[in-house]
Amino acid sequence: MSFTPPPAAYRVAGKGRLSPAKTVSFTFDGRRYSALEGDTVASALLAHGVHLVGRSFKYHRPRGILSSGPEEPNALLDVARDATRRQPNVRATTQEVFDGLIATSQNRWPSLALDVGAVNDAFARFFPAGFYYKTFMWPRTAWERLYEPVIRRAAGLGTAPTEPDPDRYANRFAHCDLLVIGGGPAGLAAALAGAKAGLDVIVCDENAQFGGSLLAESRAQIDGEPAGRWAETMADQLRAMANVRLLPRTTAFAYHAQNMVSLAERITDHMAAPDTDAPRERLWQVRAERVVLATGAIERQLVFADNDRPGVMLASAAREYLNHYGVAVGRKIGVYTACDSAYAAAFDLAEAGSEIVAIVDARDNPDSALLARANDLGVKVLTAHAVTGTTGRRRVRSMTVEPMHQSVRRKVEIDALLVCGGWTPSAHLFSQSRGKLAYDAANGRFLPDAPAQNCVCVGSCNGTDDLAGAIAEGAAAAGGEAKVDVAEAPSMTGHLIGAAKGAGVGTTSKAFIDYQNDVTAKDIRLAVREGMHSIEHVKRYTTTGMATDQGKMSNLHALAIAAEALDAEIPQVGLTTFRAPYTPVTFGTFVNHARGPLFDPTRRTPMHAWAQRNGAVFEDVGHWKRAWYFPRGAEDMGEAVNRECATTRQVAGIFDASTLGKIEVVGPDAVAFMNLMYTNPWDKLAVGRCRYGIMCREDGYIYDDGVVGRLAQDRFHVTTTTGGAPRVLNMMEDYLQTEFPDWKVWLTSVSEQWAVIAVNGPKAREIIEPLVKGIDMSGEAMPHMSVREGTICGVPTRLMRMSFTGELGFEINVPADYGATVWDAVWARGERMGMTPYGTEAMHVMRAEKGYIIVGQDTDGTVTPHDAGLSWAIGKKKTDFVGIRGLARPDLVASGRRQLVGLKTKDPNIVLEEGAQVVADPNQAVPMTMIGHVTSSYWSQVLGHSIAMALIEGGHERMGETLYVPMANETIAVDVCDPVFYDPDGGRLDG
Amino acid sequence: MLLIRCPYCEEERPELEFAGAGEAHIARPANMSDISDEDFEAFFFIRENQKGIVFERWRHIHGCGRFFNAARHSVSDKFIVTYKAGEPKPELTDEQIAAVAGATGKSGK
Amino acid sequence: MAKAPKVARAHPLAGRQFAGNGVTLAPVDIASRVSLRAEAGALADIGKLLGFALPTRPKTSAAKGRRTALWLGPDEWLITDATNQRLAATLAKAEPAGCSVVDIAHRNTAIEVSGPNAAAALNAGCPQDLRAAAFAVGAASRTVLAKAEIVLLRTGEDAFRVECWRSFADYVWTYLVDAAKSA
Amino acid sequence: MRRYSAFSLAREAMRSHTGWDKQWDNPEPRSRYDVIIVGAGGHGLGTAYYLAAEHGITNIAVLEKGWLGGGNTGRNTTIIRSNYLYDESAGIYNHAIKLWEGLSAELNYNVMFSQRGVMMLAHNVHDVQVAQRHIHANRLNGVDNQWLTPEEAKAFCPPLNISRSARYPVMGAALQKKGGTARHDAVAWGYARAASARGVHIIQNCEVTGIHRGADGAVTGVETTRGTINAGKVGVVAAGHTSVLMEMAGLRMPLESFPLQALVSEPVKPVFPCVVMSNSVHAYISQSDKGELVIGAGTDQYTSYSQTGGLHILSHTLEAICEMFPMFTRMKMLRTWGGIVDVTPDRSPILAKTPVKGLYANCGWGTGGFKATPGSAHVFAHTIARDEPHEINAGFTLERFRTGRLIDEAAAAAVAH
Repeated sequence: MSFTPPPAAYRVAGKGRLSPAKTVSFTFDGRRYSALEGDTVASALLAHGVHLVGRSFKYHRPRGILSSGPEEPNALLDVARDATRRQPNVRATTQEVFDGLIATSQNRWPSLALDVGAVNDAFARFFPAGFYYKTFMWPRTAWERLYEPVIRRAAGLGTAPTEPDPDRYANRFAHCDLLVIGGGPAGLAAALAGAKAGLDVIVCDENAQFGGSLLAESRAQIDGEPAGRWAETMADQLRAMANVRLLPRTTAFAYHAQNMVSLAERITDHMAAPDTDAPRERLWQVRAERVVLATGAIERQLVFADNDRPGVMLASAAREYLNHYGVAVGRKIGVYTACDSAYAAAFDLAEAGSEIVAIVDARDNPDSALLARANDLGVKVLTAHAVTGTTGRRRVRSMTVEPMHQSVRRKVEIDALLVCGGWTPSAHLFSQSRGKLAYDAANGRFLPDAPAQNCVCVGSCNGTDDLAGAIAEGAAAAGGEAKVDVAEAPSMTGHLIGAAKGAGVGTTSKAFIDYQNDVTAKDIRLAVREGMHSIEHVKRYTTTGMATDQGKMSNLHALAIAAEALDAEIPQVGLTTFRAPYTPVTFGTFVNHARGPLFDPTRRTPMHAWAQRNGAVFEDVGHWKRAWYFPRGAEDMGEAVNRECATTRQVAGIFDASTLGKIEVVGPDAVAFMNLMYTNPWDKLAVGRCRYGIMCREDGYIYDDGVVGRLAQDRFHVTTTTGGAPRVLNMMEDYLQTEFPDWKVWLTSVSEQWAVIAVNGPKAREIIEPLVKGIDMSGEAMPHMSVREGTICGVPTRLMRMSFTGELGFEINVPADYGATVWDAVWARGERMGMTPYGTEAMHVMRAEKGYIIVGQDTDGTVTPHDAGLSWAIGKKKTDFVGIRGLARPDLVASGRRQLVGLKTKDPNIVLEEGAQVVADPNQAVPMTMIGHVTSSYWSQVLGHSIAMALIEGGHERMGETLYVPMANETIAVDVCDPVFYDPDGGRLDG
Repeated sequence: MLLIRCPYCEEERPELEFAGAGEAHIARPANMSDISDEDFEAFFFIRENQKGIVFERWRHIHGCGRFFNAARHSVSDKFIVTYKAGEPKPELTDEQIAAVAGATGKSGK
Repeated sequence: MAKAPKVARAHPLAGRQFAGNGVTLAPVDIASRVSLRAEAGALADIGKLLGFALPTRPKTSAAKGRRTALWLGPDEWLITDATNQRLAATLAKAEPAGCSVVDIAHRNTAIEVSGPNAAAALNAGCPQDLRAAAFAVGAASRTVLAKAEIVLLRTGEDAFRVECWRSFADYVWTYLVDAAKSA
Repeated sequence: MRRYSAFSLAREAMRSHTGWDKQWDNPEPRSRYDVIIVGAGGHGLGTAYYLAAEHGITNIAVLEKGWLGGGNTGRNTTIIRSNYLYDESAGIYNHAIKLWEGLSAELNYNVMFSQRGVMMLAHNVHDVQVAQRHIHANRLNGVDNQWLTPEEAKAFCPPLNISRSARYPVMGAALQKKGGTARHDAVAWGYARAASARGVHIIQNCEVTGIHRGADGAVTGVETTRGTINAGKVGVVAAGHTSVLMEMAGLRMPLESFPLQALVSEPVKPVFPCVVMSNSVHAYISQSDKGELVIGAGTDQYTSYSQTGGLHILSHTLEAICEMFPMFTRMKMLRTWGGIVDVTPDRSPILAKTPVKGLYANCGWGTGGFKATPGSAHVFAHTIARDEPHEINAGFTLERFRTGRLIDEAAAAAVAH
């Protein structure tokens, strides 16, 4: 790489705060440029005289760099460090240059200078605001087939990233006594006052350096020191204090309820080779006792014909480029202003050697001191004049100047035009905090009024424009005092909002309000003419204020023009809502740590590693990974499941049931509580016995189910479904705490205390028994549905005899840290006897063969215990339980409810699809009358035919009926049957 | 994200520790099986849904685990008071309501 | 329950360690954990069996020797014994006085988070105010770490113990490592 | 009403667009109308339009406390689909789709209905079961909905991550090709313009503060911030504010109002060709004609009329989006906003007469009202005009909460095991 970038012709020696010794280089549209460390892409390009950097959204007009901050609507670039770290729509005005940065212009084809899309500009008269609502309607499908794709391709700005993002993002919850937003003069004063008072202070600023407006300063002095240096000193002082956290490059983008403010800290985007562990961005969620908003003000453009050419720039931006970056934005500069502050820019540039061809001031009588100084510097001021047009394609070449009250036009050659329509206080965050704004008619601005939270606005965001006043106000906001002597601070007096001369009613010029979305003054007037009388309608119809700058420069202009068209006062027309974020924030910042494995917890049982080693395929059940099936060799899922079922029914199977929810219910009122929560009666359940329980909500629909063991008179071991565990415990606590607070019963989740190893099959007892101590496992001593406490492999166990397969079954509960060891011991014995591990799919098959329901599969929140064929589980003599009244409602006792039945296909080899719909008459036309659906359906290896469960209208009365399942290409005939397909007498439960 | 004062923990905690639990002061009828369909509808389905002061239940589910009640303004989302489950619905003063109704923070300029 | 079993416990984070960026993470072995739910009348009995009085102020803990009791709610405590496995059996004797003693030794998993950036790492996922004035040494609280529920105990100025349910341990650990790297 | 067309646009272009009429009038309210509609959103304006266009009732006022289309109509993510499970839901949403297909032509207003396809992802076995149940029911109801394998889903939506190692891998998707999006503002404006042209009074900045009832209990009119306005029939179509309005007539509703947030990204060139929804990881996303990714978030857990919600709700949504589309972490959120959704216990709407004679309710659409707009408005107009429901909305009664005959779409997708 011997190529040396050309010298930066517009860099002014001796100006700015950047060190000329520290140079870096970057590329823009493939061309290499030099820059100084601390440059933004914008300042570096301007240093090379590059103004054309982008194309507008709709008309594809050439656009330059308008501002020096986050309000930039035009200079949006694609910025990359490498192939995967590419970011579209980056503001050139805020992106710091780093060595090797790759910047590319957007929304143009084939190139920035020659953009075919610019043809839109020539036909702009056919594309007024809202034109798309009025056409593209014929023929009927043409919109989406023909027009929409064209519009879509033309719209959009940059290109979305296509590769997964290799960068990391972080989050921090923080608390402080005082959060200061904005590190300009008022904010620094507030932070220091707060810090000196011993408060925990966080102060953030969106720029790399603290100082705010003072960074653009050249002449102002604070206490005899240049204002920029004063800011540095203040920041240094704060940095040295232990109770202060300074966050540069950090934007406060949202203000929430109860003084929570969200900040986006950009950590690595300015670095050439950041530490790979360092997060790219960090979200700060700061809860502050008090918030000081020192967010400053944003300069507005003036609305006149062709006010959008490259080289047209905010005056304050030009001043910052000169005084901070040492860049002159032009050599022959025009100024068009209605505000004093532009004079400072003109004077500084004149002193730095640029020619100020004229200051065109829309006002009749600007401050005489300014005029005198202009005179001293030889700068011509045209008062009561207007700029009514510009020329120049890739860069402004001339401006047309007219006296305000005559039509005498004069064309003046320029290479840059500085504009200033006054300042808009940045009340965004204050408004987001739900503070009220009040209109200050004298100065044409909305100012913070009554706060809604413990926050206070200081400095220019509060309309306090004089520097000494802003500093004093800042300090006072933090309970301190600051009296400084300020000399030669610029005045911010004067404003012009709405259309300037030549862009008013009746004109057809393109005077841009919203640059990026190409909204002009006449678009606003068209919207009003068409009946859009609310400012929200105007905004939506014209899209003004909806571009990536969210109307920071345009909103007040749009409002003023709409007000004029409506013949109303600005406050009557109202202000559109300020919505978060203040400036765009990456999704990554919001997502931060929650990516990949941290997107959501992955819960694994103590035996997970064994299952993994033994080839299990897992399924997601809530947060859990559950072993789904254990294929051997080349087995597919069906083959594996068939083998697992067959082996379990012939010999034994081992199953990890640890994910089931478990709740220990303890206390003298435990029985009463169980009676309330479950439909079943519990008084007569003996200690040491288990019962299957059904839980409803008050509406009478099945909510959960599970086996409950009585460990003692006042102690129950309750199991729930895997997914239902948290909500069941929550519902139980709710009743206990709020409806029956006097009951002496307590609930503790023990879901994860116990690992659960289910062993089912004829040899289950034989496999386990030798490992168990202290429990008589014989059929007589430990009948089906009982629970015993003892030890297994030397560790404590709650051993339950129960079965979800229909075979002799035991569930071994052991403390979770022993789960894997005990599993290994049981497996070691069982394997020798021919036992298989089985997964959830085989479990589902075997329970369906027995007609046992899965809550959430065979029930869906609209199924009562009666519907599910579980009427036996409702205590007939009970006078209360949760759901008792809901079950008695008219529709729940009506005939024709969907009831759970079994289905057998006429062709035993056809396995129905779960979710398939059932009809009585297969020959009816669509829409068909559906009378039910298949809830569970499997191939049953042990029975040699398919089985299914279904919810069918009046199903319990339809035994033996033939129904039909119409599929896309065939209709399947089925017979309604009892859902217990296998071993209906239950003999196998005893092995 | 709201900040909610838990009356049991006696301090404000972030909303992430809490679960909303619906309208407060809807007592489960003691004679549940005897009430009419209309009464059941009112108990289980009908809600005040006030625009203004709402009385609502929260559970400090990831904190002390207790259910409690709150009075909150449903336009400003500001809390007036939180109180323990079982305590009667508090009488709110006009000042209390005014204080949470709009843009009248506890400090100004 | 007779004597302690000889089978070794499998800590779900066994073998893991992390140190860097001012944060050290380490799995902690704790022999006994009890979830105590008790009415006020039972506290005296519990205190006798425990050897010290239970804390009754929110967000506090009390400790003596190897035993620590954390206030979790107005009727709920997490009591741990670092080395003795028989804590549940010991405290169960108080049940007739009006309480529930449930052994949850294996339900939770503990991680020690220490170092000058410990609080910052925790605050990557825990929304509580962990400044010393708000969360002093000895403070304890159930709270959240991102999408996991945790119990947090400040054991020193720069040291915390985090407990979570066993199956969340991998998530909590991984989260804390990610947080520590970016603290 | 001056017709919109390419020709009229070209002609106006020649005279600087000075000849366009107001799209709707802003009349002073009369003292009496035949029908008052409370709420000038899509459903309310559409109701007025269909009353005028199909039932010969033109003496109608649509009262709006703010600006028309400023409620949920202008705040939603514009997803349109009809692949609901139950016959009642499939009926009304499919009725809506049919009307959507001809709406631009009918209103002479381009509502930009774009049948880009709506894909609902399945991430686990339970999701697959639920999706299949919907697909089978939809097929027998004449509603299009088809099953896609993960590879087919990716072909339909190339940014989709179908890696098996994703936290919740995509196991397939249900695709409704006739689903899509429309331009929300245009729906309100198009109905407003068409209704206004038929003589309907749209009265903005007019808040209803009371509902008047006669001695027999029947509705006689409403009190507003602009005076008393009489009518024998009042249709309340006020979304999140329904409870507040109904209370004025002494009716308590089975409704709760929650904040619902949405967001858009900065605009980018076309990258996302369809609509993708995921119930398991809680997110839905499409790309607007402007190029913004339009993303719907969830509701907060507390009732509120604040039109704002918690940041963590947005975070959770974006986590899900970036899990499904990992390249989007570098996209930037441009704008967020909130709406107030009124939710019934069974998550299905109420579109019915009420116990108060002359008072009609159209509410409870929750997060899904936009897609139903023309269908809802059409049958609600029928209900008001005939004083009896259309067969399509016969099931969406208030009484169902007494009888238990719920239309529980949410329960039918119950999370299981």
